Order: sequence, then structure tokens, then C-alpha cells
Amino acid sequence: MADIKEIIARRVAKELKDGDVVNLGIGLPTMVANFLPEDVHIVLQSENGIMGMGPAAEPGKEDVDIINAGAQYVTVLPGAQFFDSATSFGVIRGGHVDATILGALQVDKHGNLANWIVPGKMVPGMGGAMDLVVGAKKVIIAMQHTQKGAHKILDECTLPYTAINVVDMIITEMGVMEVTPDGLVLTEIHPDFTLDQVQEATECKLIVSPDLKPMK
Amino acid sequence: MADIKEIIARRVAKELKDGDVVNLGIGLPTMVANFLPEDVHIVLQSENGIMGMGPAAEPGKEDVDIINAGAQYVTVLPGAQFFDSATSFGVIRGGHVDATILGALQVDKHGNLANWIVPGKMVPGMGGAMDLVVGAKKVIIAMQHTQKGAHKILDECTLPYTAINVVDMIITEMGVMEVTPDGLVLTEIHPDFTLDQVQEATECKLIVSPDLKPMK
Amino acid sequence: MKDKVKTAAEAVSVIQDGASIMVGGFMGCGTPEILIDALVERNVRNLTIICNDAGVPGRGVGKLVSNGQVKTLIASHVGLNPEVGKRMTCEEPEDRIECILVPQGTLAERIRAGGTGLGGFLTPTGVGTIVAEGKQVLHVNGRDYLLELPLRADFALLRGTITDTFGNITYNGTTRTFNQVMAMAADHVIVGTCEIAEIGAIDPNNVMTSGIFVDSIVGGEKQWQI
Amino acid sequence: MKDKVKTAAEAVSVIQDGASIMVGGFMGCGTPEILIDALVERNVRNLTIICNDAGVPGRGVGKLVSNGQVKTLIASHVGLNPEVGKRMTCEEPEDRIECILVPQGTLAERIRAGGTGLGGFLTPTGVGTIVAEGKQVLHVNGRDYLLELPLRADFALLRGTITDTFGNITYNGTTRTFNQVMAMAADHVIVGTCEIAEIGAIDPNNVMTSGIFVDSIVGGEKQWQI
Repeated sequence: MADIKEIIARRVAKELKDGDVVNLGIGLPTMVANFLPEDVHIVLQSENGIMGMGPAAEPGKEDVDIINAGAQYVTVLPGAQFFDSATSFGVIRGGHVDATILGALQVDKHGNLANWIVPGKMVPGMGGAMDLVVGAKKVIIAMQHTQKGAHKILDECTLPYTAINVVDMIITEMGVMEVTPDGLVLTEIHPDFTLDQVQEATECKLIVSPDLKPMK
Repeated sequence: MADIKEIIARRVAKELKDGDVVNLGIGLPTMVANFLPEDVHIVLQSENGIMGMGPAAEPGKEDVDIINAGAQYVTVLPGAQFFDSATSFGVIRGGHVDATILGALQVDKHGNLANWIVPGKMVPGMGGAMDLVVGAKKVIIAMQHTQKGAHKILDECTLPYTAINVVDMIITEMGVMEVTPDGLVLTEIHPDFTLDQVQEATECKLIVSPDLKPMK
Repeated sequence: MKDKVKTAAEAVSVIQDGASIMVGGFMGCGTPEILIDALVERNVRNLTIICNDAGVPGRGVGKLVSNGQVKTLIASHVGLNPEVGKRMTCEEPEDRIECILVPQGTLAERIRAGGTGLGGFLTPTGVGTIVAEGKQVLHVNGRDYLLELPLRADFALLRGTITDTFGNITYNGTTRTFNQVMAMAADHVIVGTCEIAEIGAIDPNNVMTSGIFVDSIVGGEKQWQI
Repeated sequence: MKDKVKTAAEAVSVIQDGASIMVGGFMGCGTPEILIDALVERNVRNLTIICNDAGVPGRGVGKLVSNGQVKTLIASHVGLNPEVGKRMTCEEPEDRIECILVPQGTLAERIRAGGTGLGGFLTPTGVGTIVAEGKQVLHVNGRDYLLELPLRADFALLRGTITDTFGNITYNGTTRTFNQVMAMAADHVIVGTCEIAEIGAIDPNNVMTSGIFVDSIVGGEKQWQI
């Protein structure tokens, strides 16, 4: 199997359309930008105040006044805009971000998301995640299917919620799941796994789409 | 007696301190800027989007992109700022305007103000007046004491309110009145009038300040 | 990315009878006249217009009023357009305008709330007045506030000074007014602009409205006399 | 008009023990280091700090944390400063920090509300989570919202790029962040700026924070590495 993160990031990239405004979480989601088709140009939003973010700055060419939400030096593309935090979250909460892609500690069949508190560990803070998942038109969770064998896709989240009823889609190395009123529908399965394997790695009962496709 | 409007405008000007941010209503209040002492520089706010408004534009030198709230072409002073309407009323409602000066149809002893609806006439709209009188730190009503002999300073306004409990001071050609929890206190009287004349021109009972001064 | 630059007629061709339309500007300053003209030409009816004021006859929103296209007007002040007063009380239901007056700061903030996903806000403006009628009053930190709700529209017609081909806009002087908040509060946004610039021509620090909000760009706006 | 330009020590000399202080910036980018340094030097204690995050040790608000000056921290994220975690759970009451976490968009909007005279606002953010605990939930137009209240402080420490002598500020790149809303939400505002310009040097269209909000201007800020 190819690199798990790359598999996930490649598949997530297919969800994005030309012209989409997208906010990418730190880590795996950031990789998504590397796998966009030539004819798909997205507009990256960074919640600390950029619309039209470009790639990371080349070493030695950093502008220290320009960082992304992960505190890395980045560039901006022609047509970019800088703005303040109230405007930034106005854009986010107002539904002007077409998609946000982020990781999760747990997701459940209702589309509830938990990704900010691990009991017993220091609580780092929710940052902009609660606003992003409530405001973005489409919330895609990009993550490994399990955490050291433990279920992350559950009947009910056991960790404190980041938000309720917000997740639209879960993309893992095993497949693609859509959140529906009836529960999670498995729409694509990675050829390296069987249906039984995917179900076993998932706590909640998956509804297998009659139109199940291989994940590419 | 000198021009009534000038008497009023001259007296209002003395209420303004160097550095004050001031919003002047259309008409008489606009005249106030002409009577400021040399060492008093105020910052004029215009609710359609100017901080640091200057005098009216000279004929032939107008910039048609720059008007005041009365739709006249104006200039801006060095250090001015243009902004949008939400910001403008954020500044106003947020208490960042030190004083607003405007006219009234009626004011009462509680500091209630009515200046936007005359029954039976077309209602033009409140514009920014309701926000201004609620938001400004000091609300000064500058007007003629009576309207063709009819009282304008009342026990209770009879016309629909612009806002309640907002007026701090009333300045007319007859004198200066401050709104207090006990009612209107006459602090200055114009030398052309007697106490009886001022009281007769006022519906509510005036409390005469023990420190009553001549209005200059 | 798709080409957003269009003629005024093309740009307003998506607007149908009965639409709600936000129009930027203050007494005509900052209103996109070329888009208004195209809307008069198109002659769609029963419009709900959201604008600071009603302009003056022959200028800005006033043209739509005179042409009988406006059914409902949501504004803070309509006094400088006598035609509105006439139509508010006219006998013919077809020519009648319903006028909803909103304090100017509340109007701006309601539009901002509509564009930024807020469910409403608490303002001290209007407490104790007829503006409070039918509204929830909340007592917070020792003071009464009105709960005001967000306002959105099907369309927004903006007036830009310089707009790049992505739709990033700058506004000069006091033309900014309501344009900036309206850009975020409508499903479909059209900008009439004095100048169309190449993408990247505007310093990213000084872009006032992001191109992500803008669907169509129409050149040919001028610096109009009021 | 009065001269607002001061040294950092003069500017922060008005800040006393127990003050509440808003500090601009995001992970140190946009935080006025020279003002923080002066505050460390002044060594006032029991401060309530309102900032997006806790910076990192040795940078931004992190310096105040390390120096034991912070009693309460209101922020959206403190994970990159391990010192905060230690002090949140430490045994010594004198060294302990109370940390109040607020979603970033709600934090920005609460500060904006504090500066613009709103009594609060309704946000969908946090509904159904522990953020909702103790808060009023309002059901408006078919959706649940939390009522969030305004936030103000005694002082705001801003970081400008160019500031004129009246106090008009521009911010470059992503240094703007919370600086713009904080400027309106504090009783006393101090800006540390990279450049001090003559009044009128900034195009009125591009002034980001009006000088009317600014009490003191301190030059000598730099473009700091994070």
C-alpha cells in the first residue's frame, strides 16, 4: 500500500472544484493542495487573515509578516487579500468557505465531530476549528481510519464535541463515507481492503452504497 | 438680538474640546464648526464614511466621490480615514463619538428626544439619528426654543421618540439646559431674556441653577 | 477560473421579477448607475430593494422607483425622493411601495450579520421607540437591547472604483458605504466598476472586498455628479 | 492636538497590577514585542490577558506568562506554549494561570461587539458543545444559536506597520489579525509600530485603524522572526 497520508490526500483533492474557497487544517489536509488536477485552481483561505494563500515560502525568501495558521511562512498568489480576524471568521461563519478539510479524534454516524480534547491531557484550545466546521459549506474529515487499532468512527463520540451534525464526508485510507440522515454510507472502498475489514475497523454499522466504487 | 442660529452655534462650539470626535447634524449644527476657538481642533465624523472631514469643497474643485451625510461635496483633512457603513456605525454605537449635535422637534425633561416623525406628514426615515443619539458620549440638542410659539421643551414628548433618556444638554437662543435625574436645570440664560420668559417658553418646570450664568 | 467580466445587460439578465436586491451607496454616491440603468432596461417588476436610501428621482435607486419596479423598499431614509412618499400612499396597488424604515446603523449591522452567519445581534438603538415594536428585548449587563435579525438578498449590486478580474474591489472616498457588507450578504453579486485591473494589480493589504464574493464584473462606471 | 509619540516605558507606565490587556497578533505575528518587553520590565502582576493564543516561550504573550505576570488568559489556543499547561495545573496559587478558551471566531466577534456597542450576538459556533455551558440558547429562523457577550479591556497593545502621528495605522500581511478589533474595545490603546509617518502620509482609503482610538504611539517595532 502506498503512503497512507498520500492516499487520503489524493482522494480528498478530487472533492474540490475549480474556484472553490478552501480552508485546509494543519498536517495531512495541507498535503491536499499538492494533488489537485492542473485545471483545478482553488482559493486557499487561512483563518489568520489570507484569502489566496500560496505555497510555503522558500527558505531565505520568507516575508516574516506573512504566516499561515500553523505559523509557517507562506506566500500569497496574485489576487490575494489580507484581512483581520473578525472579517476572517465572518467569511468562515457566513458560509463563504466551500470546503474545510481537517483531521479528527472521533467522528460519529450523526456527523458529530470531536477533535480538540483528550481527557487527561492538556487542552490546547479549539482555535478556529469550531467556527470552521459550523460555517464551511462542506466539512471533509481526512484521517486514518483507526488510531492504533482503536475505533475513531463511532456510533456516538465519547470525547467532547467540536460541533454537532457538521461532518459531510469522511475520507480514510480504507474508503469514503458520506454522512446521511440514515447513518454513514460507504460510497467507495480502497482495493486493498474488503468490506468486512472496513466494517470491522468502524464501530457504527456502515450502509454500503448500491453504487459502491473502488477508491482511487 | 444677533442671528438666532449664530447665537446657538457659537454657544454649542464652547462645549467642544480639542481632539473631540464630533458628528454634526444637517443645518444649524453644521455651523458650529465655524465658531471653534483657534486652539480647538475637533475631528469631524460623517456617518456615510469619513473620519476627519474638512470644509465644503470649493465650487469647481469637488471630488464627486466624497460627500457628507447631507449629500454635499466636502473635503477631508490630513489624517482622514474613509470607511464603510458597518464600521461607521460601529464607531458611533461604540461610544467613540464624543459629541453629537442635532436639532429636535421635541425634547422632554427625561432627556427623551423626538426628531423624526410629524404625524400626518410623510415619514422620511430616521437615517442615522437613532444610532447617533444612543451611541454618542454627549448628545447636545441645538434648536430654537419654540416652534412658532409652540413649546418644544416638554414634560413628555408627544411625538414618536427617536430615543429615550439620551439628551445631555439643550442649547437654544434663550439659554443652556442640562438634563439631570431631577429634570432640566437652566445653567445659563441669554441676557436678552428674563427667567420668566424662558420658563414661559418651556412646558416643563425648569430648575434654575444656583450658579446661573449669562449665556455668551 | 471562469471569466467574470460581462456587459451590464448580461450581468443583470439573471435577475427575475420578485427578486430581492441590495444596492450599495448613499444618496447615489457609491451606487452602480450602469447596473441600475440595465435593470430599468430589463424592466423586472415587484422588486424588494434594500438600500440606505431611495436616491433622488433620476438617480440611483430613484430610477427603479420612478419606473414602478419597486414593491418593497427597505431603507433608513427616503426623504430626498418625493416620489417614494407619493407611491407609499397611492391608490393603485400596482404602483404602491411598501417602505420599511430601519435605523442606518442597524441596517448596516443586519446586512453584516446576514453575510457573516450570525443569527442576530443586540443593539441599544431603537429601544423605547416604534422600531422596537414586535421585537424581542433582552436585558444584558444592566441595559436593554433589541434583538435584530440578519438580512440577506438574492442579489447585490455594488459600485467599485478599481476591480481586478478576480473581483477584488477597492472603493474610493465615500463610495464605500454599504457596498462592503452587501458583498457578503447576497447569493449573487454584481459589481459595476470604474476600472477593471489585471489580477494582482491591487495591493493585497488594500483589497476591500474579496473577489470570492463577486459573480460578475461590469466596467464603465463613472464618477457621477449627485 | 496632543503629542501621542512616547517611549515604550512611558507608554506602558499607565498600566497597573490587575489590569486587563488585549494583545494583538497570532502566534506572535502581529504582536508588539517592544510593548511586551516594556511590560515585562515594568513587572506588573495579576494581569488578565486577552489574546488569540499564548505565543511561544520567549515570544509575544509567552514572555508575560514566563515572567509570572498573567493571572487569567482568555485565548482560543494555548497549545504551542507548554508553559501555560504547566501553570494551569501548578500547585502554587501565585504561579497559577486560569485559562478561558474561546472559539477564535467568537473571540474576534466578542471583541468587535465590545468595541461597537453591541450587547451581544448570536452565533452557531459552539452549540451542543461545552462552549455552550451556562450560555443562553436562542432559536431564531429554525436554528439554535448561542448568545455571546461583548468583551472589553482596560488596555490594548497593538502592533502597526506604519502609523502616522495622529495614530492612524496600517498593518502589513498577516500582522493585522486581532489588532483591528482590539483598537476599538479598550479604554486605553497603545500601538508599537515599525514606522512613524507624518500625518496625512497614509491614503485615507487605506487607513485600517483610525487614530481616534489610539492614545500612545511607540516606534521601533521590527519585522520579527517567529
